Amino acid sequence: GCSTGGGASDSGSTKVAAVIKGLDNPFFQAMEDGIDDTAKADKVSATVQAAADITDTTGQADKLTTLAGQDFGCFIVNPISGSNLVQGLAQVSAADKPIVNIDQPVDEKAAKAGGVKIATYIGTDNTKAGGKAGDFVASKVAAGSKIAIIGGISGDVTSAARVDGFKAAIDGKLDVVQESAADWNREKALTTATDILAANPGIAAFFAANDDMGLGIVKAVENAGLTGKVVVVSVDGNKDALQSVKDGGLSATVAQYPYAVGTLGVQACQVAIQGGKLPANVESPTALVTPDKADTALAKFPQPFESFDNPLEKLLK
Amino acid sequence: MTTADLILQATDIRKSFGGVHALKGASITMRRGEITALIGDNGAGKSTLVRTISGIHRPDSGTITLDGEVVSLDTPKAAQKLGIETVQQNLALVEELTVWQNFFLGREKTKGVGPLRWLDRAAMKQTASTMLGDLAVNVPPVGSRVRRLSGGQRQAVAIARAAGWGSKIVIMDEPTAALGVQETERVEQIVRKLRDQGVAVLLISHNFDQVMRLADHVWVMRAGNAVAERRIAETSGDELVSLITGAKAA
Amino acid sequence: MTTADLILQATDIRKSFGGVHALKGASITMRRGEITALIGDNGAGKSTLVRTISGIHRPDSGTITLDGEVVSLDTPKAAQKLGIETVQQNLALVEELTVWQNFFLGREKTKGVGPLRWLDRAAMKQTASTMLGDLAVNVPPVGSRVRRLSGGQRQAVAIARAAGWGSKIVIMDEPTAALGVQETERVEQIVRKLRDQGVAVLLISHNFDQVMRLADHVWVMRAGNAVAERRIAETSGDELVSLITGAKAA
Amino acid sequence: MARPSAVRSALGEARRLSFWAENAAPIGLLVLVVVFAALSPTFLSPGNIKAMLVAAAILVILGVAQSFVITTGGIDLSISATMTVGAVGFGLAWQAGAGFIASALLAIIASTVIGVINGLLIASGKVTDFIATLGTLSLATGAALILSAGKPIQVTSIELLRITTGSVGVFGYPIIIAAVVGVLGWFVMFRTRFGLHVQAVGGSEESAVANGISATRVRIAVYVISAVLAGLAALLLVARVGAAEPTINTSYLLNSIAAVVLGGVSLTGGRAKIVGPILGALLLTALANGLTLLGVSQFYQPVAVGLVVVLAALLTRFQKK
Amino acid sequence: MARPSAVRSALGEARRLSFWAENAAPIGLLVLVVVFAALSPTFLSPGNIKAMLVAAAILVILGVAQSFVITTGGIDLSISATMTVGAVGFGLAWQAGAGFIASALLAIIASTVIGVINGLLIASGKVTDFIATLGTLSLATGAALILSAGKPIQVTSIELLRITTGSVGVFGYPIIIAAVVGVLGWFVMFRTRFGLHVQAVGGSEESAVANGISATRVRIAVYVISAVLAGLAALLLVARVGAAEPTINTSYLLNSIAAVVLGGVSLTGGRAKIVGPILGALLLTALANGLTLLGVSQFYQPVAVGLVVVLAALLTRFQKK
Ligand SMILES: Nc1ncnc2c1ncn2[C@@H]1O[C@H](COP(=O)(O)OP(=O)(O)OP(=O)(O)O)[C@@H](O)[C@H]1O
Ligand SMILES: Nc1ncnc2c1ncn2[C@@H]1O[C@H](COP(=O)(O)OP(=O)(O)OP(=O)(O)O)[C@@H](O)[C@H]1O
Ligand SMILES: [Mg+2]
Ligand SMILES: [Mg+2]
Repeated sequence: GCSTGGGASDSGSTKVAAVIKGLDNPFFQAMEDGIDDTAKADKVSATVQAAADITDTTGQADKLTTLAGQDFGCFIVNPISGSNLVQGLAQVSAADKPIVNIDQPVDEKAAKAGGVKIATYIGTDNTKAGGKAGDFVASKVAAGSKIAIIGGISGDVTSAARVDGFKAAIDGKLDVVQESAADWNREKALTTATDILAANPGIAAFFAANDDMGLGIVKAVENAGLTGKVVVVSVDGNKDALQSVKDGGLSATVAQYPYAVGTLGVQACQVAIQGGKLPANVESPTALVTPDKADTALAKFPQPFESFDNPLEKLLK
Repeated sequence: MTTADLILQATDIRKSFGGVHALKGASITMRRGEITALIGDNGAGKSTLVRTISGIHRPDSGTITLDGEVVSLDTPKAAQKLGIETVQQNLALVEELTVWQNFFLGREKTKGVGPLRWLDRAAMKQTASTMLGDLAVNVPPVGSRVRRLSGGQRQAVAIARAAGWGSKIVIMDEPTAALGVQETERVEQIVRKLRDQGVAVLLISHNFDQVMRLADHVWVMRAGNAVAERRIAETSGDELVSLITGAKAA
Repeated sequence: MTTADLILQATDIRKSFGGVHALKGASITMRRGEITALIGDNGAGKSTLVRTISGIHRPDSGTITLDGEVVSLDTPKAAQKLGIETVQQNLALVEELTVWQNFFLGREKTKGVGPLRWLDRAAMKQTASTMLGDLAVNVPPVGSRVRRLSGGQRQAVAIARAAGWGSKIVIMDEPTAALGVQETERVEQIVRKLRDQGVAVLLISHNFDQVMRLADHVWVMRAGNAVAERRIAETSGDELVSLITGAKAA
Repeated sequence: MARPSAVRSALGEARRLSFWAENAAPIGLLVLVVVFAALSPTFLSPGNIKAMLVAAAILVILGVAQSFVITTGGIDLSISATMTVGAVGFGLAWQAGAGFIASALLAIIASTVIGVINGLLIASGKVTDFIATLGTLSLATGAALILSAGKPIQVTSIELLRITTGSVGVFGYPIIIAAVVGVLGWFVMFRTRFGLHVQAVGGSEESAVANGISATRVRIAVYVISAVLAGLAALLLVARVGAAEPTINTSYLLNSIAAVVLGGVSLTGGRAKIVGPILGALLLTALANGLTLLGVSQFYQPVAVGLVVVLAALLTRFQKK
Repeated sequence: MARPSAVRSALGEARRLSFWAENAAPIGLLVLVVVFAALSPTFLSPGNIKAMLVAAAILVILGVAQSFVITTGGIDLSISATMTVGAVGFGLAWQAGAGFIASALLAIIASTVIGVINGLLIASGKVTDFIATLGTLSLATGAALILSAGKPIQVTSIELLRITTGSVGVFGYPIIIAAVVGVLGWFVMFRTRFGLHVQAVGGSEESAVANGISATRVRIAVYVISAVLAGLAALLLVARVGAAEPTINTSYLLNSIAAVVLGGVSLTGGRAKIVGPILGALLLTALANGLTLLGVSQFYQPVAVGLVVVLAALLTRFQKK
């Protein structure tokens, strides 16, 4: 559906463009759903484009520059890295269109250098999310226990932030015996976790940088007959992960509500288009989903299961 | 002579490769139990003509008649089934395979029941070894890879293969070009033996002595056409040369 | 005859490929302004010997003396620099390149200044066209790709290339094996012309008539050794055959 | 007198080098096992051996598949995407309520479709193997995403669970399945007409055709074989992770090629090996396992894999021709 | 009388088919442009053209690099990993306070090291191109991670900013740099001895060597050229993303090969093209751009790329030999 109804002039367009990370991951699909559903509900036209995969920095930049030349009233961006979209965003800012930055923050220095003005940043701090997972693990296992960490693709920013947050939270309390990378992939995480379990029989907990890898680890733990004896925590809050928490597989997942992030992004764009003033930061909810909360979380999925304070609703006319 | 004597008639064969007209309506005949030679300058179209008869090239137009019936030689397999065996100018050996594997390539012996069949390796090695022993001077072991054979040894393998299948027609494209004296002598013996067994042999050769020595009949090609035919008994090397060059009209 | 007459002496050359002893201490000599023939059965080691002289194979042991000086022929380039040109049995043409590009391969003419040099295409096409015209019957256009040439045309290109560089020694490995009458005649003319210009020619051939017709001197190889040499004037085809087969001792 | 002995020792050296080259995969595997066993006590524990073998199963099957293709001088770059399509096919059928057998059949059919496309493009369309499978790699990637709407499909089948958990001694069912594939692959390659024709087409297509072999059929067949085996591997993959995921695991592609190369097969085609690639797959798995056991930083793991591949390739050079 | 005209028309057809095949890249590009221009008014706007050209610059440079390698019958699978090493080299030098020129030099030197390794492995070590560069792909991946400790290095250099933003008309500086690379590449390939030797080695190494060409040197040289150009592309990459990132952007590898193939170059080597691969790179970029403009779902984009590659390859079949 390509309605050109309202957009006669640049400034008058109410269409929203969104450029997010790879759609081959349920996390970003939920984000897209959030954008699409909210746009539909609020009768805003929204175009979503995604990078080919999590390493496609320039492809994502190309997609943004392609959209930047078009008749959109507001841009929602979830950059793969801190600066890969700056060039396209500079173009957007030059045309004086609002930019809503979600999930992954645009690097401040780079933004300044490129003359990029970010209207608002909506997202969960990945470091904090990792921290929540860390606190949970620390509360679950005896101090000084041996634990392992499985990250995403080596060198990935989001993975690094989550892992760093996790490590900071358990620093001095637990002993990280191994840190590996499993490329965000369930099967690789399964293989790696199997190996780690073999090498360190006494391991008490695993932290995975996303749910998919977390589910792989759960399977490895299960294969080793250690279900219930090894704590497995991951980040994202995908549906499969919530189910696994409920079924006693994953011990917990830190839900980041990508759907809510998408919703907030569209709402922020609406506010901006209407000329409203946006707060510099909107903290989207995150929540630790433990087995006792899993049912509620599943029932409400993809919406947040705990109510949170949405500053944007008040601003929407 | 009647047409009943003719085992093979290729009529008005045309074949182009992109813009190159390799055959411009060439017609030749071969007779039962005779050695027919095909001579002509480089690029005259000899190999191309022979390749249409052995099923490798499909002619653009023209017909091929075998034993009086028009046949369709679309694939090498079809030609083999009709009893036409060829020693290609490039020998058509697979270097990475062993001698016996090359020998039986495309018509392997198998054993087993129903659809579950496997190679009868022992039998094939045995047969290949025997058939090769009849021909070559330094017989390579049948288990060695063709890659390791000398040019002459390869030629021997290719000829022994073509001669070994009890066929009606054996085509040889310059079979002795790379051979030494002794090997050449053996090949000529085989060619004669094939004729004596009633096989029609088509021999491409640049060696006039050989043609005069072996052939019964000769066709001369020039620039994509078969321009003349002669009984060997009624011609001379000099005449053939002038036919090839066009100094003498057909 | 003194050793001063000898332009090339290859002494006690050995060369093995894995377990195959292709040369077992072969020695040959070539004289200034003569055509030296090298004959022998398939696999006797002729091509291998020639390839050590043209710098393609490095011998395992043995020395090569050129004009009385021991030389090291490690690369084809080195051999060319010393004035040794070769027509390989496989012709050494690059099919995807044009005739003129093949002609000048490895010694292209360039123009330009200092390190900024580019190909002098016009000059090379011109030269190649002229040199080829001297030799071939159906001269292919120098701009056409070698892929499109017939076997004979390719041979003509390769021979014209080797003959064209004013060298001391030209080696030809079965240069007329794939050629027609007219082309063979032309090649033999060229070989004679080269000799008359004082070039020493080394000719490998399985064709005794050709050897008797062209050569001044002949070396016979058998199983990796040079077993005999003869002045052509003092031998006969029959003697050569018996030397090759080993029926007659050297 | 000095000569012959020098010559003989030089020959011995050559013989020894070519010996190493011919056996790069088993020797490499042995060296790895000895080194890792010395460094980590767990490496040779039955539990770890079992885990390694199970982890190797998919790669073994893909290695055999790739070996058939590479023997014809081709390459199947779409192999891991084909596996993904198979997995998604299984997941969709399972989700739609089909039973295990029906879903498994659908998985293999879905993969086979890609194989047939490859085969037709390469054999009938005369497209280079590399390009055709590069194209189908893209196509299959898109197809898997579209079919699954980009979402993993959770699969909890008792049959798959049995495959994952069952074992005979240290040999889990997956590696037993892979072993059966290996034995069958060896038999087909070296003891049947078809296998000989695969080698002939790889060695010289022109000569094979001149001898009445249909190179077209042989080529189509190897890509179909590759795809069917990828479909079988997809079942093991779904069983292993308990879900059908639409993402492409590129490392399976690269590792399947690396396994074949470690196994001493030349990419130019014509010379077949089956045992070599299987050992190559085991070697790669053991390498990853050992490095993880030793806690080597993730950053160094690609370096180790790269070194092993390069060293093996350098050794292959000394193989007898 | 009917014959000749039928023959003539058949010939005309063939001539036409081979015409399409020879010009697959320009024709494909034209078709894409017409289709997208019809469907989206923005497609041919100066802004979008400029954006497309800038986006194409890196791929054009990598396409030229890959074309040199493929002409020798090789392939450089490490090309995007080499680019990443270059980027990391730049980032580290910049971080350490080196100026732009020094950092740029270091980037190119870092890339060149990978190229030299490739060249030595392939030319001196006689390792197959595919395997050697598969190995260095792993090695370079690891090296980039180790050097950068796995973290992206933010780079805000005025020079790089100028490269990103500067333009002459619709031609941004990156595409101008790429065009210069293209012209130089064409000249070197078709007007110098070296270029002729590259084609000769690709056509027949044995014949080239017999004519005194050092195939070893030529092979080393093309891999070094490929790596140097990858280093140059790394500068554009760092300029574009504003950071030196240690992750490998695999799509550049596949797209650089696809561009060369779309450009009508055969992977068997021996026949060189430079303009074709450049047009191929533009085509791939225009395709991604157009699909984005039309709002086609991400899932369908690999399918579109796959189809284009396969169609182009099918057409190439009708090229004149
Ligand atoms: N596959 C092909 N593609 C293009 N042209 C070809 C092909 N095969 C043969 N030709 C051309 O057809 C013509 C006839 O070639 P052919 O090989 O039949 O000659 P020939 O008589 O066998 O010559 P020779 O004695 O040199 O072997 C030549 O001009 C050759 O270049
Ligand atoms: N590159 C090689 N690798 C292995 N063996 C080789 C190689 N080149 C030659 N040989 C072997 O060396 C021996 C001599 O071969 P060579 O080609 O020199 O013989 P020739 O006298 O030229 O024979 P022909 O008359 O058939 O051309 C043969 O047994 C051959 O198989
Ligand atoms: Mg011929
Ligand atoms: Mg020879």
